Amino acid sequence: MSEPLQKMEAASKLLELKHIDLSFGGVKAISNISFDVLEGEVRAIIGPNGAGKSSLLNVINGFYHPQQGEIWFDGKQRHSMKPYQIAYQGISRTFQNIALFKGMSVLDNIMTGRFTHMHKNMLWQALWKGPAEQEEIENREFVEHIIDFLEIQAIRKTPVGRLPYGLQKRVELGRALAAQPKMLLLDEPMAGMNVEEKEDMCRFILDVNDTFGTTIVLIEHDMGVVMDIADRVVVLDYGRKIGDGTPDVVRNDQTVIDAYLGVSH
Amino acid sequence: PSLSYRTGPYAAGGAPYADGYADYFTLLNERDGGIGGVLTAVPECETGYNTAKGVECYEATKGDGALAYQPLSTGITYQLIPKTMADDIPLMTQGYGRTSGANGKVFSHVFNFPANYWSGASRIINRIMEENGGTINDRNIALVYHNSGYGKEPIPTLEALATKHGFNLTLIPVDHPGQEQKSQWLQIRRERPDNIILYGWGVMNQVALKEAANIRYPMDQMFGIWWSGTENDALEGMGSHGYKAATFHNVGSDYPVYKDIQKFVVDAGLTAGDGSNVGTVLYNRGMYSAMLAAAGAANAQEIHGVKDITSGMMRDGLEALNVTNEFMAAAGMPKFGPEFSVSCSNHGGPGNVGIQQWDGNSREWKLVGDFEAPDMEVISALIKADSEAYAAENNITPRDC
Amino acid sequence: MFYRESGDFKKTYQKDSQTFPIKFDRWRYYFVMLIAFVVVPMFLTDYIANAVMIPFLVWAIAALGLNILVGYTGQLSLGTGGFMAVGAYATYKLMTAFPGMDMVSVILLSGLITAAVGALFGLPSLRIKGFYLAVATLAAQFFLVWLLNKVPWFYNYSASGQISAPQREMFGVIITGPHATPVAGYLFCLGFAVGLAWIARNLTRGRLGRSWMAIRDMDIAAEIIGVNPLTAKLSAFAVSSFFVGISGSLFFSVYLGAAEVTEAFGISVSFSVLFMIIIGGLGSIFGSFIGAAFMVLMPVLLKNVLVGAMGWPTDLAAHFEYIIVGGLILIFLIIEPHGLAQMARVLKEKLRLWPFPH
Amino acid sequence: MSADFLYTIEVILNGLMAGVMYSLVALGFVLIFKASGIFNYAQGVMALFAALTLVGIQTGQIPFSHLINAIFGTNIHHFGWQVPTLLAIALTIGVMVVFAILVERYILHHLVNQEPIILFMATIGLAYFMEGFGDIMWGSDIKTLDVGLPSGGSLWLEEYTLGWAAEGEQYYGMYLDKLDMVASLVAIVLVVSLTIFSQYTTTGRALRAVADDHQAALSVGISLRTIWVIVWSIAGFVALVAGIMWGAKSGVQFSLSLIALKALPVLMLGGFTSIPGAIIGGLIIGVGEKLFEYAIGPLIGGATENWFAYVLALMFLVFRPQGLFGEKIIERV
Amino acid sequence: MTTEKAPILAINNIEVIYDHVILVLKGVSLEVHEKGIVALLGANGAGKSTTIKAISNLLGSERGVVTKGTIEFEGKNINTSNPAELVKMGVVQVMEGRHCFEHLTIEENLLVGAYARTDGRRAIQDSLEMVYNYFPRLRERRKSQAGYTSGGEQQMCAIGRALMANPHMILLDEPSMGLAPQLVEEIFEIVKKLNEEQGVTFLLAEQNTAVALRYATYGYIMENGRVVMDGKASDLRENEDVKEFYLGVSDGEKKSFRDVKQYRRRKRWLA
Ligand SMILES: Nc1ncnc2c1ncn2[C@@H]1O[C@H](COP(=O)(O)OP(=O)(O)OP(=O)(O)O)[C@@H](O)[C@H]1O
Ligand SMILES: Nc1ncnc2c1ncn2[C@@H]1O[C@H](COP(=O)(O)OP(=O)(O)OP(=O)(O)O)[C@@H](O)[C@H]1O
Ligand SMILES: [Mg+2]
Ligand SMILES: [Mg+2]
Repeated sequence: MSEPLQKMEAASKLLELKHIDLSFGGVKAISNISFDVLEGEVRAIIGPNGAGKSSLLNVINGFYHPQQGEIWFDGKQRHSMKPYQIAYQGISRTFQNIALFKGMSVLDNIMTGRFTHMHKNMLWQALWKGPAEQEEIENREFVEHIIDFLEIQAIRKTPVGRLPYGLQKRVELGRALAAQPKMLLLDEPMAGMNVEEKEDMCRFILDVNDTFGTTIVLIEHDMGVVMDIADRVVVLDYGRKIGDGTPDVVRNDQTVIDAYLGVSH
Repeated sequence: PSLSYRTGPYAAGGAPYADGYADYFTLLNERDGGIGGVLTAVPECETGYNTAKGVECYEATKGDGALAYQPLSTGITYQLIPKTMADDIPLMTQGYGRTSGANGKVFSHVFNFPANYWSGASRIINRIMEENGGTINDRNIALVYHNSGYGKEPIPTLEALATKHGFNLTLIPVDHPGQEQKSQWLQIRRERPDNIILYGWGVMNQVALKEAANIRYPMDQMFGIWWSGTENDALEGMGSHGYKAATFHNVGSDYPVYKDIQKFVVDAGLTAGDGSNVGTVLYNRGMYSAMLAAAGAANAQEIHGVKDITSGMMRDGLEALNVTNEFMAAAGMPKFGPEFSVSCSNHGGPGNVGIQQWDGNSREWKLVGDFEAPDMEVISALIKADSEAYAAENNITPRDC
Repeated sequence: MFYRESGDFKKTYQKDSQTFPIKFDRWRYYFVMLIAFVVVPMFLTDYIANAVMIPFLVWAIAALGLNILVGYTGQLSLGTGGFMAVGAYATYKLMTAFPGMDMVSVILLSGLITAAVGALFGLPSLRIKGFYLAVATLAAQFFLVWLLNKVPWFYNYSASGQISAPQREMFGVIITGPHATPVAGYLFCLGFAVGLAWIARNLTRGRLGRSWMAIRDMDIAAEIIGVNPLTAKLSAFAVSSFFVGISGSLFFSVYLGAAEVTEAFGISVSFSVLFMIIIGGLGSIFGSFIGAAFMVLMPVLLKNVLVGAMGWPTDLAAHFEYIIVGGLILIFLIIEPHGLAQMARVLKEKLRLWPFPH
Repeated sequence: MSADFLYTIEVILNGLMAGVMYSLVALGFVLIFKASGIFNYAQGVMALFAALTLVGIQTGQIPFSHLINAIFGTNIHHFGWQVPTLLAIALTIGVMVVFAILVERYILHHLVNQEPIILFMATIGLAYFMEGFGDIMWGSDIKTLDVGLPSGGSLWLEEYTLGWAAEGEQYYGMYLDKLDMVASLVAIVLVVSLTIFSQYTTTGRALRAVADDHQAALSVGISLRTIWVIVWSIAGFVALVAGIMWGAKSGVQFSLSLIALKALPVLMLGGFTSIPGAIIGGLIIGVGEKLFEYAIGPLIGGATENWFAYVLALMFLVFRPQGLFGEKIIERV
Repeated sequence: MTTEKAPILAINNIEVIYDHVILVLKGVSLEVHEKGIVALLGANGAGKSTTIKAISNLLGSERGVVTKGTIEFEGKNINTSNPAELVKMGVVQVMEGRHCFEHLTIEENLLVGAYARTDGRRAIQDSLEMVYNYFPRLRERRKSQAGYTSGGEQQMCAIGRALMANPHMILLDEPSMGLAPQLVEEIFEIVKKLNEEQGVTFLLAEQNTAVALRYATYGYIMENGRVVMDGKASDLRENEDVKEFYLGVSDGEKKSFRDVKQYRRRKRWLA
């Protein structure tokens, strides 16, 4: 038995979607999709353009509300919640079209990721000296670890708008990591990167997964990456699920090959 | 100094007034070599009708030995009242400003003679009474007013008068700037008040008169305060024919002083503006105010026996001012305004107000009612109450006099 | 070469997050403070105080407040005039109702009252964005002015609705009213301006400030990260209004001494404060100050040059003032759309590279 | 019919007409917003400037006479001729086109791809500039504008409706202002033609593209320069129309520029990007504020129109944050 | 490629500065010959997009300027030509990061692409049909507002929009970004087809080096604002360094992404 499968058996379900339906006006983005994510695994979502992958992530972190279906997270069923409440439950993500805060420096962007871990109220903050500063410094230390980890020390104080695309993606990952999430959703984190940079990103993702046990849900079009690092892969096409299983299973599934892969990878 | 406004939404009204004010002093300097041999300087400072700029102007000019201020804005007047009091500089507000400033005991440095918003209102009511055989019981009178401090001034007076004479008062506010008054005039059309009193300024006046003409309101039943009684306001010509307005100075340019102005100022190319305003109502008003200020200064020179007076002396001069017909005639402006005198306790004079009427044919204003006293009984009480409230709020002990 | 940051290493995060991390900047800051608190009062005349310094400080506070809302939180607001009016009228009511209350409390309380009003009018921002919100805040502007003009209780039933600030003193020094010395008024305002700037700086560099900026830059992403848009936006409205309220309060009590709501707090006030922050630089505390300085000083300067020195007729000068101020705004925007503060930053960077061009 | 009912009708009709007058101003805003995402604060001043220019040309005023007099000590103000109305209007349109070209060349051209608030700010700067410039060019006194538009209530309508009220009630017939009726006609023509222009022509589509993304528009070969000159010229023309209508009502003077404030709630209610929205928003605001002033105003002291228009628009916005007909604000990640 | 023929596009030693102070391109020269497909490769931030924007003159709108060097198209200096003129000359750019007109529908987006064309409605209709045939997904979504379509759909829309201009030369900035693998192949097939059948010249910045080098005729590799290597695509493909750093192949075999934890590639040359 391969290593991923062992992991699967031991783990419990962190997230479970049951019969999710989502449509916009006439467009059915997701129809009747069920799948689960186990604690500590790397779960990939693949599928052709417009299949509904991003929409699915949006459902998971509460930005879209499915018309139908149940969502179970961490053993509890979720009833309509605001995205920020879901963030407090330990889900964080990156975006397909980079959604960094353009006017802030790299450091501030990542510090914003710590938002859910900071609690001092406005009055303390207005005074700064004392508790607020203390809290700030504690979190700053944590953020510096992330910055070291992602190897972006040199651009710490650069406004993110000036960074090249690839680095922005990396900063966005940093911001998501800063929240110390239970589950990390990554929407095409490696688009627009060359092999070397993709390797870096893979390294970060796998490290996070290993060291902190963070569960990862990943959308990616580079089959090389997906097949190499995912424990299990789910395949969507036109809002439907057409395949689910380990990379090996998916890779050889004829429907998947027809709909998406084209040739066997 | 004269704080003027030749820009902003009320520029069209501010410019001729400032011209008149400046031109008169130019005349004195050119013709008489100043007042009592001392050349006058009237620095002008642009406020744009903006209170904050008014303060800037005040501070900018007060250091240069300013004798009196002509702020030309009710808002700025309020601002300057405490400041001038502290700096011992008289504040001259002819026909505007704080009405209760007439109480010289409290407002030692405010001079709002010869007439104020309240005497204007009262005079208009009196006129309406005259025209209706002395009784206006149950008459419906509407006040259309600029919804600001200025426009609200006459309300207490009119309310007091309404109780006294038994007429019904309807209040119809119009918000700045007042380009759109459909609602107000539809309401008037519905309710058909017997008389309308207009306290407007700027574009509001033009629109009000136009709308009144549009609904064919009988113009001779409509009365404006002097700030609503200028050539600008009756622009429509025939549309406003018959419209009346209160005034505290005469109209037209048929006075000796105009010959001098033509000769010494206009022909010499020394006019403040482009000279096109000479003889208009607002120009006359500016000139008249200037004349009163000059009279005050001359008085001060006389009282204190010095030529170079200070602002404190100027105040004394104003407080002893006695404007008679002879005096006005000597100044080349016979019967230009009401006769009045100022005292320590009364800075407003008796508040005599005349009535002028717009003649659409000749496109000019004509005086149709003499300078007559308003209902001082009502007004005095109001002045007393308002000024005492101010004194209490600001810890001022009224002077004895 | 003059402007160095190398060799200036930070060993603690505390040091690294200080306001002026570079030594040269820090000294310059102390120097400015010294001038503001010690040197300026020595040379203060009535004119400089009342026409330049006090309005500058008062407007700077308003600009700081608006900058928190517009520059840091991205919520365009044109209700500043209305909120300043609330501050001013609150001060008037407090001063007349409790003659014994000291001025600092009066002003802080006025600020708090304005903050509450501001938060209330901030509610629509949860649904409405961008220019739509800007126009919606005009509803606040017009409504507040109407209300304060209409209800006589607010101006103690005086005939014209004017309010005047009675005389008050602190530690035996007269601060408001006509007998206040320019130095007293100036130092009083300066104290508030410095204190509030310090608070603004603290708030914007911490958690709350970051949540504001996140909302500004991308509200959806911010919400997904965990920022509650409701608290972020309303807190911005409240803090901003607090500042603006204090500014209105000082505007009325120390600067003008009397005010009437339709004249002093009209829509043009809202616009000019917006000017200040855009010219100074959105999202910059320093920018709020230079923006205010620009908008206060420019007309005074122009006036003094055109009328005073060149002897132009006042109306021509005033019209040219419009043209020049308008033209300068355009020129600044074209040269540096992100305001004078950004211009200073670029200059700094150039200085750092000097004498090499890049 | 009871007189009360008739009065209500009258208020509603007059509200509609007033709304049309607001729409005339709002249209100019919409055009520019649609074509560049710029919220053009200067629209009101443009109306003033256009009206001033029209009057100036018509009455043969010498531009900058005040300035010239001040510098050279001369005393000139008029050429002494009168220009026929139509010719004067044509010349004014020409001036507005030149104005559009200058604005593009010296301002917008340098601000491509900037954030909306910066562009907004630039238009404020422009407004300041033009305020001073217009006054220096034509003087700040009040001018009457006479292009032969009718004014006053329609007598025919008044007489026709006089008998409608129930017996014994006071009723004076329905009142409608002829100027307003003309304005309505003009507005209808404008709205229809502008809608056709923006909806069904290639240029119209390009306008919307520019508003969405300056850079991308450039990359497909849309010349921002041409587009902006066209749009600002049209907006200048709309401003002239608004200036004529409002100027006929209140004289041409500085306050004319303040009508922009009456157009804002209209804009926000109808949606910044919709030409029909401008007119429908105008109608709703017009009727709403007049009815409120009629029914509630007297109870709370009147002069409610200024703020009520905004509050009304606000209430609509809470339900449709992009205004009634505005383009939906796209929120996606 | 014969060197005698003058290149259709020649960039000569250009320098680009953003915001007055940020020097990004430090003397870049490159040539594109008529009917060539030239690939511009390099790491993030190397300056590929900047180079492309310098050509299409979109830099101005980002406060960037070309301070040195010349850019020539068909022998004419185009340093100061505005983008609209360039499109008229036949140079169209597909911008990085999609840049669709959000509020316009997909079809309107495509039609706007044909804005500068003057050859009539029919021809435009034909092009539209062609684009729809290339991207059937777009046909399905033609009535949706572009802002609401998925990332890949927007990318297709942006490419399709450029094709609508019927250009001579297309500057493609990362065309494959966010597209499903089989679509990436398709896009390059389209590139090839247009190049062969209609003689369209391409300059493309691309991260997917493997595919890019497969289709390109010539390649430039940029690092840190400079061109560090150039050559025929076939030569580059065989170059050991390129293989290792850009194709992810070392010692003749592909590494698994799972192994990167133990192994890191490091560039051997200094930029
Ligand atoms: N808010 C929305 N309104 C309307 N349609 C939407 C919305 N969000 C997504 N869609 C549609 O739903 C479908 C799925 O979109 P989604 O973004 O999930 O695709 P995807 O799988 O992420 O594709 P890609 O790989 O191209 O990013 C698309 O056709 C898109 O147009
Ligand atoms: N508007 C800008 N202002 C300042 N710096 C910028 C700007 N745009 C790009 N840069 C800088 O220019 C450099 C080159 O950027 P460019 O976008 O050209 O890189 P690229 O090679 O296209 O990278 P990627 O593969 O990530 O797209 C980067 O270091 C970036 O930080
Ligand atoms: Mg997607
Ligand atoms: Mg790039």
